[in-house]
Amino acid sequence: MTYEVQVFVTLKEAVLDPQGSAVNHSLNQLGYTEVEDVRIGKVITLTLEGEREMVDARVTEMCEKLLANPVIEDYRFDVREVSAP
Amino acid sequence: MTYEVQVFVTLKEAVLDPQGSAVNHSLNQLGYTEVEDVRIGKVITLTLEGEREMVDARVTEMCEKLLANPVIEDYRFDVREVSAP
Amino acid sequence: MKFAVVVFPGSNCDIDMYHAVRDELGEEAVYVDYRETSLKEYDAVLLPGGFSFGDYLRSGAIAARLPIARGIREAAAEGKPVLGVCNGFQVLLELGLLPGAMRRNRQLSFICKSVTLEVANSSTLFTSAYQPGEHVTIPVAHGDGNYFCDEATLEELRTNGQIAFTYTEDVNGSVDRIAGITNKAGNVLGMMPHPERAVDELLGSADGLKMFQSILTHWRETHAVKN
Amino acid sequence: MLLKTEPSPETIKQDRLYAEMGLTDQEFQMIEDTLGRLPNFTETGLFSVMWSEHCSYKNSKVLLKKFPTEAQHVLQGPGEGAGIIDIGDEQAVAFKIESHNHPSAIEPYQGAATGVGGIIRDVFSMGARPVALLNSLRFGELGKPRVNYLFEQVVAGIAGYGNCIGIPTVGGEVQFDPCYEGNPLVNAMCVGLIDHKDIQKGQAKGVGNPVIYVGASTGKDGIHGATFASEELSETSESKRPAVQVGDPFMEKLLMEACLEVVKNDALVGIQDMGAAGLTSSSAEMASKAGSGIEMDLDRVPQREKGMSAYEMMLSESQERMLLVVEKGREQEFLDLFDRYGLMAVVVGHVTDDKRLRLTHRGETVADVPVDALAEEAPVYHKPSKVPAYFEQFQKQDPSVPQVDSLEETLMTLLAQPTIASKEWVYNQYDYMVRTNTVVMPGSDAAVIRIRGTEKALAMTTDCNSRYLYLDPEEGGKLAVAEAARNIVCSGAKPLGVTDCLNYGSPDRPEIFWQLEKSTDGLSEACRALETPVIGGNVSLYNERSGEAVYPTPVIGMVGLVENLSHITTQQAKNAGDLIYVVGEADRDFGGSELQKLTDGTISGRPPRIDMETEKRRQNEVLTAIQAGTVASAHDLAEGGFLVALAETVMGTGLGASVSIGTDAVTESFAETPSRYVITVAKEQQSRFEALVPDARFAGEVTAEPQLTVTGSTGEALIAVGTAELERTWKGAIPCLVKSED
Ligand SMILES: Nc1ncnc2c1ncn2[C@@H]1O[C@H](COP(=O)(O)OP(=O)(O)O)[C@@H](O)[C@H]1O
Ligand SMILES: [Mg+2]
Repeated sequence: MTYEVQVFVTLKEAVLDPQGSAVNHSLNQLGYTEVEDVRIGKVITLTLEGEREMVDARVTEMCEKLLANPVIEDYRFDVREVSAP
Repeated sequence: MTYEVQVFVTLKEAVLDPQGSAVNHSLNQLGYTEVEDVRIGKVITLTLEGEREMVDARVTEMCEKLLANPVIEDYRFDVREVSAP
Repeated sequence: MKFAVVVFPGSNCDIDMYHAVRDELGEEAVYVDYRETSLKEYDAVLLPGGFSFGDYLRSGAIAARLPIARGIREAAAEGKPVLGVCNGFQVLLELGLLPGAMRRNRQLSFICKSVTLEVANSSTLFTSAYQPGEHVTIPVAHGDGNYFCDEATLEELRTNGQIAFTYTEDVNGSVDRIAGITNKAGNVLGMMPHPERAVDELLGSADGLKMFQSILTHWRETHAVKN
Repeated sequence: MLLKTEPSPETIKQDRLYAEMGLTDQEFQMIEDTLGRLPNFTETGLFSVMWSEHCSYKNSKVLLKKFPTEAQHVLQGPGEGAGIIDIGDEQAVAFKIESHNHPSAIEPYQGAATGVGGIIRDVFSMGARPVALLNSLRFGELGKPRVNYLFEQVVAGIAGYGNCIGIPTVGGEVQFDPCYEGNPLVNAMCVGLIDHKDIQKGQAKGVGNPVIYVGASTGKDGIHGATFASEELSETSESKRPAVQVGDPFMEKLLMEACLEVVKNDALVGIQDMGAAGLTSSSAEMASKAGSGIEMDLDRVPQREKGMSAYEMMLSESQERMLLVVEKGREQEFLDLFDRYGLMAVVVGHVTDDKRLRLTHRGETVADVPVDALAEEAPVYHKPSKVPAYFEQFQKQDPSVPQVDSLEETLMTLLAQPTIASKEWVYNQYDYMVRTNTVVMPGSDAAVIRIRGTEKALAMTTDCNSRYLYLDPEEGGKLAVAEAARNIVCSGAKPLGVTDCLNYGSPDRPEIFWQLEKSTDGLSEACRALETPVIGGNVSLYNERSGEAVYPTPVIGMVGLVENLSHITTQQAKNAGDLIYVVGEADRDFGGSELQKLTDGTISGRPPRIDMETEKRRQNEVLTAIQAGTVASAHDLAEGGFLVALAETVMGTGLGASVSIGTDAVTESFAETPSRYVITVAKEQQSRFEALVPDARFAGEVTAEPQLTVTGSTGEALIAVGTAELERTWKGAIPCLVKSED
């Protein structure tokens, strides 16, 4: 089975996000004064082959080992079946 | 009302994603050979004040003007109500 | 003394490290490919600057997951000097050999210029040739040099004297203006500024040479007994 | 299967589909005649890109012929990836400049980044190791959000690519003028070093030799980029979006290192990068130059997307790809080498003797055309030319000296003009030190890169004051070359040669073609006079937006040789007590000057006149004086005139200057008369220096007190302002306009 996994990697709450602040500022400047906070993270879309019951464990491992840096980042992911191979 | 909007900005299909390729390769090397494709995009989380009926139009504008470059990127977003101010 | 200069795909200051050691320090330097797994035959390990794997995903992240990581960890555990500069520092952070993480520069843009550093701890094996508190001119060239760690870690760094260099002014937003830190044992140093670019007055400064000289002095002292 | 969805040859003709690809009726007829049949869709595509202005220079070829391209030290003139000049000891320097204007207007970050990537490939495809990058940028007036955005993103893109690949970006120029608002200019230059024995050519020789494709896979990006670059920008350009690709500097770093290793292999026959028109131009040109043909099986081309058509593969401008021809039987060595670098390398075809480009795809022949027709036999046009009315008016205008109330205020305002102000905000984003050879960093007249292991160094610069060219393209062309050479000389080097990037409006307009004609006359004359042959370059036409053309902007990239490291000189004053000299007299030259722009809000009249003989003589004298060790600092006078140059001489040094000027204070202070320098000299060198540079006139002294003091002919104080304040104004201008904190 083929799955599409969306991994969301975001900076931990306590970590200042310079990029987010800059975008927030720009949006305000452009007249979008209703924007109060901006945080920027990554969305990593994985296409993979596998058994449904394995996917969660494998992707968790990938996140821990490579995709996120636990010192400053949190992650979560959604799995979606796309089709038979 | 306060809303949290998650904007997903991803490279268009036809556009090369060097980051994704590098991560794909690295995951394969680390033994995650089931991974067939990786694409990396941004997720921008906006916290904003507003009327529900206005939010979509305003955020679309923000995407077009600043958050995405329509020449190489696609965007979509989800709106979630978080609380009264 | 024999230095390993680890070359990752995308390293680009490897040649600068190599020449600093060979031409200015006058010691042996050898390029070591990232596919090697052991660094046993070297007396010190240098992780150069550049953009390993394009710095895609996170600076230094992919490089830190290669076979050579084992060799680097072993060298660190054996107490050999391990110096990571710029991207090398980022790799050390990703390896967990040093605490903390890097964020984008406060300005969000790449910064290349000469900066003034204060030698915050001159008793490490990397800094013994400097005077305590000495101000030195060394260039920076990075986009992700905004050092971050939490309060508890910062306290620990301070208590253990792990902060080796600080910027005399805010360069990139780093916590406490930290420019370089060591591990607790003091044999692993990561720093964003490039000492290997400051080894010749012709190029503007020779203040970085003392770092390489410190390493050599330490090695001579520790090996004089054994030999 | 997919081919069926492509229009038939008959439909292409009947519905004039070729016109959408940029071919004229006449050109289509030429193709039909050449082939003796109607071209199919893929073939029409091949001709349309190869016959675009960008690839064929069909509108500019007649003009480029005027350039002096030969000299004893020229090892490779125009025609290959980059020109090459001998620097002695079996070493040579390779360099080239290229434009990426249109992609940068639409996606500034990636447009600029891929421009840098492309020019780097041009240099390493010659076998040269790239050692430095420069750039030349033009934008509208800073302060408008769109202009700021373009400026910031272009700079970030140049930085992003160059820094990552690890080639120092050591110099360049940025000018701001309303004429570039809709169509910014982004030119990138690369300089490489090469040993004579490693010089490569892009040739496909030897029947049966395999053709190897190396690097990134082919995607649908950038299809028809070359055609796009040969059209005017319009509102619909943004939606066309064909020419924008994402660069991968990491991939290019690997590709560069691998190719520099490959050139050491004696079985390499030819190598060329896939730039504009991708696989089409690289294969057709390599075959045409060698008098052979190439046959390729497109099924073997690495593809990023499924189901790509032959047309798409041939016209894709995906980045970071190279084409190689190697000796038959030795291909495995090459495939192994690239594999070691983690790069894709595939044999996609072989060399033939029938001078045809033959392509097969899914078992069918999808194109079969003569390579010479694609490459060398592209049509050549001599467009009509007409003197513009504005020019005739300007020529009649009497020279006048702008009204200045306060010299000091005017100086401060000039220093804050973005075109004059410090470009630190720009170059501090570039890693200008990587590889530790940069001896003179950005911020002086020319950058200097030492050649490791020798006592020699290379000086390099990009220059062009397009305002002068607009007022008078011929005179302006001469001025551009002369300024570049002066910058080289000031750094202690002898000018070696030129690469040029001709950025103009639409040649279909006679007034624009006239600009092209006249300015290439001027450029040629100056290059001849200064003995700096043109060894390569690039033409970028159709730089217009809504009918508004940019000023004629032929950017000059120049490289010079520093014979000994001890000759290296910068523009910064060195010691208090040193004497200040001005070389050359000021005349009432205000046409196109910064001061005129400031006071009138626009430019008019005649630009400064330049006498090439004087120019050459003074360059020789100044260089001789530098080489004799009599000069402490040297700086050429350019935009803003004497006082701006003097301020630049003391800024950043902690020193000051005290000078006196004559009766025509405004002219002496701000006129932009060419062929002039500000030079500081240690007292003990005074007599030697004066003997070597007879046109030098004593003007004052470098002072320990950090202040710029100017006194008039009767001793009255005209200016007294602290160096720190000058510096604040000069350095603060651009950050303030882009609202950046650092
Ligand atoms: N786009 C740029 N990239 C790198 N360096 C630049 C750029 N623009 C200007 N500089 C540097 O700033 C200095 C001043 O530039 P400029 O005023 O054009 O000098 P000049 O008038 O002597 O040619 C030079 O050292 C130049 O290389
Ligand atoms: Mg100059």
